Amino acid sequence: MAILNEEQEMLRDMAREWAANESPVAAFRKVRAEKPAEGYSPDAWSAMAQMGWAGIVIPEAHGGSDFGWMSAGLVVEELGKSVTASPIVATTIAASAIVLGGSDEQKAKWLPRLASGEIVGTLAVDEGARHDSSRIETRVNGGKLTGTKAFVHEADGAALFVVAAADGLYLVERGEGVTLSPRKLTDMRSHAEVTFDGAAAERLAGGGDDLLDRVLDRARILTAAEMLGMAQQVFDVTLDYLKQRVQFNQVLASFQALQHRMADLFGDLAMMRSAVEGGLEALDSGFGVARAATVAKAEANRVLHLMSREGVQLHGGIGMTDEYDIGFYLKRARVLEASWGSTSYCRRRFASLAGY
Amino acid sequence: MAILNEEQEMLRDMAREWAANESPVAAFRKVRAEKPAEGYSPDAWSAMAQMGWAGIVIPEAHGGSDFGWMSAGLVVEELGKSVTASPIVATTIAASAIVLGGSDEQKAKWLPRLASGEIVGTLAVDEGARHDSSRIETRVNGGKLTGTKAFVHEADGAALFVVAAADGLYLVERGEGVTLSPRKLTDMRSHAEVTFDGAAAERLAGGGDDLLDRVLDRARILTAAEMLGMAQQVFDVTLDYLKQRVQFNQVLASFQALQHRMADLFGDLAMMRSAVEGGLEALDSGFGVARAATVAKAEANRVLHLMSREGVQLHGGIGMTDEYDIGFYLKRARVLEASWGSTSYCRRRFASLAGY
Amino acid sequence: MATLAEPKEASADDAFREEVRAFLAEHFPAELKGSNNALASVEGPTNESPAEKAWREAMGSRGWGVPTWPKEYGGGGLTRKQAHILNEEMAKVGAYNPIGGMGVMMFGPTLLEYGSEEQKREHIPPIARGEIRWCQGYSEPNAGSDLANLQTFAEDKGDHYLVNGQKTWTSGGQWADKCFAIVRTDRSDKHNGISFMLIDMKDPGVEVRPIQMISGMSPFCETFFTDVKVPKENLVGKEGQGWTIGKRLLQHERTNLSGGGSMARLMGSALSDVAKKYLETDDQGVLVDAVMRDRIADFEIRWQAFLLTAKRAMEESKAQGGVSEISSVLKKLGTKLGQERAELLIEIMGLQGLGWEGDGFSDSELSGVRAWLFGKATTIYGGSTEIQNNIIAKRVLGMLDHQ
Amino acid sequence: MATLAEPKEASADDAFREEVRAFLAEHFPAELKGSNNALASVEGPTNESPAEKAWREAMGSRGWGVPTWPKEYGGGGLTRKQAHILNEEMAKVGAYNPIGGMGVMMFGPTLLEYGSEEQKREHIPPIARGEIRWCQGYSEPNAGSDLANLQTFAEDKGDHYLVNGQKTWTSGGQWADKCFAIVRTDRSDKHNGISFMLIDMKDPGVEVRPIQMISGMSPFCETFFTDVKVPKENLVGKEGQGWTIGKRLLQHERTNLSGGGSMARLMGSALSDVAKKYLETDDQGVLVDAVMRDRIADFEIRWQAFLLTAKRAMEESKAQGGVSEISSVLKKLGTKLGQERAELLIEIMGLQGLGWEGDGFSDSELSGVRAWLFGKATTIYGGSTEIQNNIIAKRVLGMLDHQ
Repeated sequence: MAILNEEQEMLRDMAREWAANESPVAAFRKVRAEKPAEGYSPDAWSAMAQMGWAGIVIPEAHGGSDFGWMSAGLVVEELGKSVTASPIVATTIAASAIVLGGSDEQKAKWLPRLASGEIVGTLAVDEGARHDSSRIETRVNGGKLTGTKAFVHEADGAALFVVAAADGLYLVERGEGVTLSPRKLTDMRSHAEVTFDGAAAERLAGGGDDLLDRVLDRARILTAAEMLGMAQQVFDVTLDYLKQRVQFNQVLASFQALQHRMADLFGDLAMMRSAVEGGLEALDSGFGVARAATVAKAEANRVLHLMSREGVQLHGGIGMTDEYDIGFYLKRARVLEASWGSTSYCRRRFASLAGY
Repeated sequence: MAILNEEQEMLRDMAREWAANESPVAAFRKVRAEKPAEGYSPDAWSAMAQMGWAGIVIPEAHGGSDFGWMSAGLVVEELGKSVTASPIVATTIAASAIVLGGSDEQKAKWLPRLASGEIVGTLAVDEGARHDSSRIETRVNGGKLTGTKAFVHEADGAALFVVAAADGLYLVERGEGVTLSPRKLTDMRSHAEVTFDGAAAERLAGGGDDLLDRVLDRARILTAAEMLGMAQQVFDVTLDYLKQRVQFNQVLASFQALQHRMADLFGDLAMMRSAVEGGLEALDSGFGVARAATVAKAEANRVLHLMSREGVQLHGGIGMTDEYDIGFYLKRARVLEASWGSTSYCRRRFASLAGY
Repeated sequence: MATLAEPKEASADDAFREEVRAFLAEHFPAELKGSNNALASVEGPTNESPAEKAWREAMGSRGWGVPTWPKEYGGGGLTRKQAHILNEEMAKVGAYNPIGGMGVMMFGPTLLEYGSEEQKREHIPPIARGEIRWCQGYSEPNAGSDLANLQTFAEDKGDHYLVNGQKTWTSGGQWADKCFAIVRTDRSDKHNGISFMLIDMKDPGVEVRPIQMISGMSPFCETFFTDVKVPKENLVGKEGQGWTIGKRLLQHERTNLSGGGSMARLMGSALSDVAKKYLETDDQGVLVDAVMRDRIADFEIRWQAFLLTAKRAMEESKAQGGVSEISSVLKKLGTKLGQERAELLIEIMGLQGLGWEGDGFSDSELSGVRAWLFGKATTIYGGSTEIQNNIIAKRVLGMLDHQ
Repeated sequence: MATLAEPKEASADDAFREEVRAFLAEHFPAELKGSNNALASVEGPTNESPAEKAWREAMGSRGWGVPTWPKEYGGGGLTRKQAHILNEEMAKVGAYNPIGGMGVMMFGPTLLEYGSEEQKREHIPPIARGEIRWCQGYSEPNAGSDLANLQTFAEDKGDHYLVNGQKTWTSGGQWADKCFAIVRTDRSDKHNGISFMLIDMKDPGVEVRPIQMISGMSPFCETFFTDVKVPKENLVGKEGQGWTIGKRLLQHERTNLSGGGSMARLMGSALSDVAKKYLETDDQGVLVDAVMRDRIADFEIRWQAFLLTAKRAMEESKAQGGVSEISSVLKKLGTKLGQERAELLIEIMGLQGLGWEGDGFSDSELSGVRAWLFGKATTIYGGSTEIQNNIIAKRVLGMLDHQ
């Protein structure tokens, strides 16, 4: 765990407590069963917004709490532990695009509504099933945006889309010319193919030529923070399970082969945590963000992949049942692994940044 | 172990017994210490030749024993177990090039001398430190061959070089225009950079356009057979060591974490054996050789790499000492891994053969 | 080579091949070409079409669904060579073996070895005809892989046993006609107090409750036995022999779970074919993503090595007689590779490979996802990989017990 | 952000930075730029050049070789911040720390914690000046990682102990002046019968025999003690406290073996730089072999994550005080990555990366090979990876003993 300041510690404790009491895995089961239109519980989301989490990276001047990225990561990590269904990652990334690239008017218009949780935003970049920001066909003519975005996270509840077109990022409001076609993935969360057919679009003109890359770095790091919470939880419940389950008259935790596997996972988890916290720190300091983002996402992918596989295996038969929670982590893990850069995508980007 | 016929069983038992009695690892230590010019003990080699091993794939009509490739593999595997220094692999491959591509005269001239062990042959293909048969600069003009071959196996004792030039394979006798510059590698065996400067060369005109590939397939499979012997031996001595060494008042073999690692290695070894024997069978049957060769070498590389690492680790401190044999396998393993196709080279070739 | 291959005895085999061809031409319904054997799967009920039924009956009447089982019990009585020819010819016309399931894979071979003459005459023929579906009553809650700890008790009541207890992970329990179970007949002896018996799933007192899995499917059940009467003639072997017979059956299970042929069938098309569909290729058909190409080749090479290992194990066990100890190795390797393949498939397809239901996904994409999740069970059931590792270390490698 | 960073206390640090610069300008010999600290290595004897000697003495007289050790014992007495500035400035001019070895890494910190005032005054200053070389007398033949089983015995003879026994894996024993050793003082108590004492390697009765390693080098010795007299004042802590002190020292060892800084230094240039030298690149400098590029990036990403972990552990242990239990994790990860790197390097260089000696290889190629082989020891010494896994599982994760 990074060394936190007092405010960050308070925030983390608050998030931990809230997630444990108000949004345990049972809450996700409820969402899965009741299928709210947004893909999450609106009540839970407004509670989060009231705690300032919707505007966690939005400046105070625009109604945000501006706790910074490390704080955002801490909250998202805690929510990841109980696979909470919420648009916090999507809307934070969308907000960051406006913070980085929006005009004063755009900021004034959108950030307060995002910060209050009144509306939800999301980022729409990829046009295929694998992340690749270099392949964008979406075009804008005369303020009208046309293109199709695949697997847009939290699309069902989103009122505002930050859309990557060939010449930059655009803001598109949900409404005319915007059609959603839901895509039910294994994580039972909101995803949709979104078709923009001459939808009114406003360019995010600031933030430089690499605005998209900078927003994607944020998406990678914050997604990695959610994955960190998931990996930590899988590790913790697996360890608890091994300590309690008896087989052949011994608790499983006493079998050396399992001890060594847990020791391996513990080492991997330590590396993942360092990589993710390193990414969050880079965002707050502004130094080395691109590189830190590839490290964070690559490590998150690698370790959560392994952790979710081992977690299921070490739970034995019950880990295969829907009654136990462990399967949710596996089924969400692969969706997040494939989002904003697979492991090999991150490695390519790392190599490019390092000049080889 | 493949199902062997009687002849093959006899041959394997004979090789096993001879290696154990006449060529244990102590014999390799002796070669290392005494540094004979050939890089191996000439007496040991002539004993092998007398048993028919030098001509194991050479037709009886040309003085060979013609036991076939499975038999060759069995012998080479047994020799690999005690890291016997001998030119058997090199000379068998060279002979196979002549069997496949030589004219009747070439066969009559060279095969009997190779079969009797009177002379040793070797294959010279690569011109860089990594195997790549598509990069050959060596040229022949008016029967004179010019080019430089890197890391030629068993060059010190070789009288005959089978040399890959841009337009095919050539036979070059050691002599004028042939210069050796020794390269001492970790395996303490004979390797040299061989420079051909207008050396007299005779083309192997038969065998088709893919003669080089076919010879390389044989090199891959027979090298994999040597590696199989090494991997089997590392596994066996490591298992013995774990059964005998006591720590914390328990034999190491009773620690579950080590049991599971050995079980993993046992599974890998089974796959390696199947792949290697599959390659040898393909050579004898003539079907699917190219594909079987990539599978054999890729698996041999993968498993021996792992096995030699784990073998050293599981031996603990004494595994690091020159007094124990285990280090020899590690130091030979990497040389063979890099020869005739690294793991990723074999995968590329497998994919190409499979059309993807 | 100096060694000559043995002269081929072609004539008899050729005649048999002709017989098979004629049979297939007459009996295999063209509409079933390329389809699968639902009964062999544990994942769903059987809803036989008339054509499927006809095909099952045709194969069943010849005994060719269990080609090497003895003819006297309804098997095919074929030699291995003939069985191989049968397979080859079936593959040529896209025919599947309609006779399968646990009766064929595990229970039948075990009963042929340990059953009484009466039991074989009663139970083997319906299996050979594919009329009866068997399930396995082994695991219990809180016992996991620790079979010696089982609690289900069969009380001796003279001419029958009275069975009480709970089993879990009963594959296809909700669709099965009968259950081969291990139960405790003596509480004083952990290993020798276990017996192997056959229970009718239609008996009063047998209740099944499907378990929902992470894949969304419910191929397994919890099975409750409450005062179930099991006639004494349903005891296989002797009382107390259940441990021996039960383990033998597990060897057959492992061999089947990992067996090259059936695994390959389960696997479906080659990874590289899928990759060529979902990923960019150059004009030579080579995958542009060299890293993915490398990983696919890595998998396919190891898969080849595994298939060769399964083949080698079969040859060796044929040469030595009986099921070999290497079944643990095959089970471990085959299930691991199967899981690796499923994970790789998802990576190849990206998010398109993670569809759960609804629009935007093909049937094969959706079933691939379920197979990926269901496949996580393969390294648990039939003796987990950890248990196989213990078996390999202790029984095959002779490493001492860790206690 | 709403949270303001703390205002920087710049002035004092700036002044210190100036002091360091002036010192380096005056004392660091230009000819040593970019060279290494031979004494910190266990791999060979020290043959100091006059410039090296002068540099060691200059640093030693300031105590800057052990910058955070107390000034009263010859340390630098610097704050961590100042030590960091010192490192930065040294890095800028290519200067190395000439004071190193086991005295600095392991023995010094342990003696500062457990030693008597007299012992600290006697032993710490020569370490701080880099005048004395220490070796470690822990392992014994047939004890391996099982330190509780040690046999070397120190018999109480009133004012001294009489030590008899054999140690092995004594790093640099043939070059060391002194040895910190754990020896048995009570045969009746496995753990509490062990004491920590200091032995002069020049004493009669001490004999060393170098062990030849697979790397061809002999950095370790077997050390034989025959009736060696050790004065009682050389006992550190109390009799029977050797197990506690000895384990503490091992934590320092682990921290050092894995410590980001020293590991990075050991590692030399980035893998990708080596790859660009040995492999084909396109006109953008991108490696053409995409698979190798992927594997190098994989390594370097994990290496970054490891360095961040080492940094985090340091910050956490600073915040919590003392060496953290995570030292086991760092030791395990750092040594594993180091070995992976060495293996990858060989793959990058192909056969050129496997030269043993003689023509055709550069010095750095040859030393890379030796480092690869020597590096195999890193997962064995200082508590093998298997031992670290036991420690992590039991002490950090609270998993019960496997017996």
